[in-house]
Amino acid sequence: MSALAVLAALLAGAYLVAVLEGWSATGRLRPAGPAVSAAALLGRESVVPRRPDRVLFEAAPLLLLVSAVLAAAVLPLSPRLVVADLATGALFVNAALAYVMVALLMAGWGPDAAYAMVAGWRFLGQLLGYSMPIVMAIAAIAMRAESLRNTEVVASQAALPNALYQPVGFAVFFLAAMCLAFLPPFDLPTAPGELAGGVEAEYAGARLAVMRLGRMVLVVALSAAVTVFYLGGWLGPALPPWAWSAIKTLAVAAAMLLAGRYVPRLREAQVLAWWWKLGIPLALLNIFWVGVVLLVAE
Amino acid sequence: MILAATAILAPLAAAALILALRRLPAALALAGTGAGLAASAATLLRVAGGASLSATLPGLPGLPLRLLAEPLTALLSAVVAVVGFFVVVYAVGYMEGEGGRVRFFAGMSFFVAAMQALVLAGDWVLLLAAWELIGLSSYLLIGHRHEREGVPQAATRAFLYTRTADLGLYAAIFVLVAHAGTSEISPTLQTGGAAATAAGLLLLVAAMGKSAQTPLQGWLQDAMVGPTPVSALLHSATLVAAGAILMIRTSPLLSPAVLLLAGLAGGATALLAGLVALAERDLKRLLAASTSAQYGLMLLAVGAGSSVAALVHLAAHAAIKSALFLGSGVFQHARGSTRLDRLEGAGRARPRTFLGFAVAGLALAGVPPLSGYFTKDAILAAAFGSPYAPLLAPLALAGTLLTGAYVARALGLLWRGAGAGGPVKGARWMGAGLAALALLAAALGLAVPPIGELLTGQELPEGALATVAGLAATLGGLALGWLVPEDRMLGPLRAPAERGFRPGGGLDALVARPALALGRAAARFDDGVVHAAVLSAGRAALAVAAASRLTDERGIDALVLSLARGTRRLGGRARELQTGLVHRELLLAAGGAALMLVVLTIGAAGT
Amino acid sequence: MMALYVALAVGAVLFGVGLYGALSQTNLVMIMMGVELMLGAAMVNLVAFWRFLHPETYAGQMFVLVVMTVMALEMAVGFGVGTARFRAKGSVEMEEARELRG
Amino acid sequence: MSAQALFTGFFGVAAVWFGVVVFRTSSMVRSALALLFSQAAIGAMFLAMQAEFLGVLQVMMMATEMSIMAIFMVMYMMDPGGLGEMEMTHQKRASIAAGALAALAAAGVAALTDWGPAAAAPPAAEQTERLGAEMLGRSMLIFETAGVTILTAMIAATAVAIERRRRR
Repeated sequence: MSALAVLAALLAGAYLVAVLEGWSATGRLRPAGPAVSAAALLGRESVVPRRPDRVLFEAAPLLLLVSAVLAAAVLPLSPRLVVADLATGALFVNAALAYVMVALLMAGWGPDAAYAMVAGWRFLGQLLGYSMPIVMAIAAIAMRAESLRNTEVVASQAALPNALYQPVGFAVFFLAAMCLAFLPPFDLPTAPGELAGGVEAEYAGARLAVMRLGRMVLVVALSAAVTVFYLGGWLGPALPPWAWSAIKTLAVAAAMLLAGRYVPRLREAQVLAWWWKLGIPLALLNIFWVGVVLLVAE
Repeated sequence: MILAATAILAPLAAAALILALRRLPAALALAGTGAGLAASAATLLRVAGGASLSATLPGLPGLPLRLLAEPLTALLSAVVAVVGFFVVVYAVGYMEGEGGRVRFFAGMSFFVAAMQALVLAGDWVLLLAAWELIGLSSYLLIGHRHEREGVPQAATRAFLYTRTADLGLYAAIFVLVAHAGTSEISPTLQTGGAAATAAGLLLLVAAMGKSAQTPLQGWLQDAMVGPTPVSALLHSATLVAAGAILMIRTSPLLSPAVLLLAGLAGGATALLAGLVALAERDLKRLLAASTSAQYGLMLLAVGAGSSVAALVHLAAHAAIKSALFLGSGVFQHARGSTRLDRLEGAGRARPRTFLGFAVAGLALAGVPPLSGYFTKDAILAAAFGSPYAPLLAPLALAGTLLTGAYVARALGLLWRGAGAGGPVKGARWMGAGLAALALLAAALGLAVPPIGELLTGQELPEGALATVAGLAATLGGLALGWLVPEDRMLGPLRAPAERGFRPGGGLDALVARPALALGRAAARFDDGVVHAAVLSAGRAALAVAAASRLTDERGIDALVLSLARGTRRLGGRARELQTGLVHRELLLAAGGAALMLVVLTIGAAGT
Repeated sequence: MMALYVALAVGAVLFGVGLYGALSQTNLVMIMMGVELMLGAAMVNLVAFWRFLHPETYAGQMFVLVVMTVMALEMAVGFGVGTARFRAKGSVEMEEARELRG
Repeated sequence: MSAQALFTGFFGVAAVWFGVVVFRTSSMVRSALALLFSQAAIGAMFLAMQAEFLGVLQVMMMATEMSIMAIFMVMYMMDPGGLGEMEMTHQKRASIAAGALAALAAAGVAALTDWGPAAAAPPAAEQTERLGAEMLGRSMLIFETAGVTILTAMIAATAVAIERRRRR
């Protein structure tokens, strides 16, 4: 039952995020926009490029969607509205999202096309930057909650949300999440205007629709992760728990989409340099900070 | 106990801050070492009555780290702190306008912190850690001007020498901890019997490496390529002193045989290094050789059974030698070199610096009433009073004589000759450091003997014969050095002394050459014996066959020939195994592993 | 108990496949893949033994972590050597690497 | 046959199948990705065997590790796409024999030994906690050693791989 409810919430969230993305790009709020685009995509022929690596080509959009859904499955919307409340949930989110990179790699290699391949390898490079800080940020979260279980992570923030408790970790995780969802300014794998859509370039029709859906679900899942890890999840006065989760998740998604619009796209080398020279030290500092606060508070 | 810990932590914090801020390195280093000085002085006052403070910090499971401030360690800590502080004061001037100041001052502070940790360590684990950190920081500081030619080699050489000898310390600690069941230092010193002898010998090796005793003395002179403040610190109170400190602290452990060995090694060093100092053509290298010699005298005192004499000499020598190095640094800045021929007359041009240098030098030689007189007197008396006096006393006297001679030679070279020299940058800071330490070198003599007695509860050895003989040797040496022209002083010994008696020992013979020889032997074994064995087996068989043909043309002929052919083919096969093809060798490795597994299983089943 | 036998059988077969790969491939990176498979088989066995025989001793899990570390090490060093080799010779084919010939 | 054995077996078969694919395909990227999925299936086996933390960790680490392997394959191979159907193997017979022998021996030992009764698994959260206690307690030295070793390997690998600068 709760699985169906979460799935419905996920789809609704993905739709709303698609609306938000359109708004952040064009400045116009068109509630029907995503539906129209989806219908158009599904109506079109799904062209297959010449000499693709068929297995990888077909599997990539599905893997992207599945990994995003799996990540969302362990994130609680309310104390009981969670598909699987794993004892290692916080780590599982990251494990599932690691396969986003694999999916993009497959989408890059599969069609046997230059732009797509460049974009796929680019994302691997981007991963080398963000993957370490994101795990370190999660480690600091788990330190405070004394558990990797996501419901306990939320419960640990009853007094003070983690965004205020460990602001450095919040910033690191937020930016890493943007990298992971390849949102601008970290949108190297799609790079509109430079690589003609990158990993998406060779996809069309229904396959492209699945890929777009996967990306939207990915953004929702990451926003939900930020909400659960740093903004106290369902906690909040007056409104029912699921409503707080929804509001916070959408707000995070809007913030992520908007933030990128005002920054030019970063080059690969810049992304790596920033993450390694600044991101990792900051993430370590955050762990240290949380450890000190925990020891002092005891 | 927090006070004693501050003595370590303050310089350490300074080093960390310097590296983090990368600004104001000199001020931070001054503040750190100054705070350390205050802390260790306070500690010394606190424990002066014979009290002892200790703290246990969490360390490895079952092996906590302990700090121990008792009179002995507190005194050593004070020596380190005083010298460290004034050397840093001096270095502020010395490093003015030079590059790499951040690295330099961070290294100096770290060095002082590591040395404080060493002297205040109450257990072997912490001592070992500090010992290694000293090695590391001295490597970094000696190699400070790593862009110059020969500097990296010298730093590596110093590191390797001391590291090699450090193996002795490791082994000794294993022996002691295994025997006593605790890592705390004081209980392990009660160890007796064969374990004590073994541990004592190993400790002696470690101390000889760090204190640059014959035959491991070569690295110290090469280490002179580091900046002069580094040399001053290295020689007076830190790296080199660590060896002597180790011997002084563990002297209750040492058995008579080890003591005799220590005394002989020290005496030999005092003699040989003194000769080297007499022959040196570079002021800093002369001082380095003299350091070896003075630590030789301390080891001799330990060997003679009077570690308190060694201790007071260590303290006095710390002040003296740092003052000498600081003076030589001023001359170096004035003339742009430390070669003695270029320094001629440098003293006359800078009389105040020369005064400080001369006071320290005369103190080193043992002229009353300067500090060196008292401490050297104590060492001589110890040597005369020891059961091995016939062996040790002449060595000690010779060392004293040579000390006087090379001090006089250095002073003479600096004073005679044309005086000139430009202004020196940062002279004020350098002068302050030099003045303070020279003052200490002069005055410490009045304070040291009573302090030594008070702190350790032992009597300083005394003896009229020793005093008279020592004074005679000192004055004779001074006269010799001042009056006898340089090139006639050493006679036939001059050439080997100039080479630093290197062929007699050193890293190259002890470490590098055996390793290289081993490698060569292995190579020879591989392409000589293995191949040759395979081939010569075939060849031998052929020879046998040929011989047998002579005796029996037909019958056995074919048999022998086929045997020879078979042997040769077998040899060829054996060679083919080494194809250099990774997959073949992997297959062999897998087969070997399988075979090993079978053998082990059978072995396990059999038991 | 059945599950233990299943896991051990899987471990055995995986090890065999990995050994075959390490021995039969001509390319350095492919050889590394075979080694990784063998290490994976070792991990399967370790987890199975921990789970079904000694779940109270966490040294078993600890050992799995160490094996994961070893895998990462193997990758790092292997690729380091591979890169150096590629720079020098333009290929990582192991049949061309005969410098160790006796 | 219990559900646990069934799941373990299912993921085990998947791991073996992907493991075989690694050496059957001539496309290097496919081969790296097959290894990835083989290792991920091993992680799923851990999950089936109730070692949750290790399973998740395995699944997470292998994704990155094997993707990096893929890019190195593409960098160093003449024909990463496997379009030329190049022969990439040697000493096939010996390898098959060695692999089969090893597998048979290991499986034989496993089948012939009496392992005794199976124990019950502790809950997942407790496992993570106890593993952490083990890591920071009894096995700390081992773990620290592993950490230092990996750092050394990183530096060494970089040093080996970095391009030699010409001396001035």
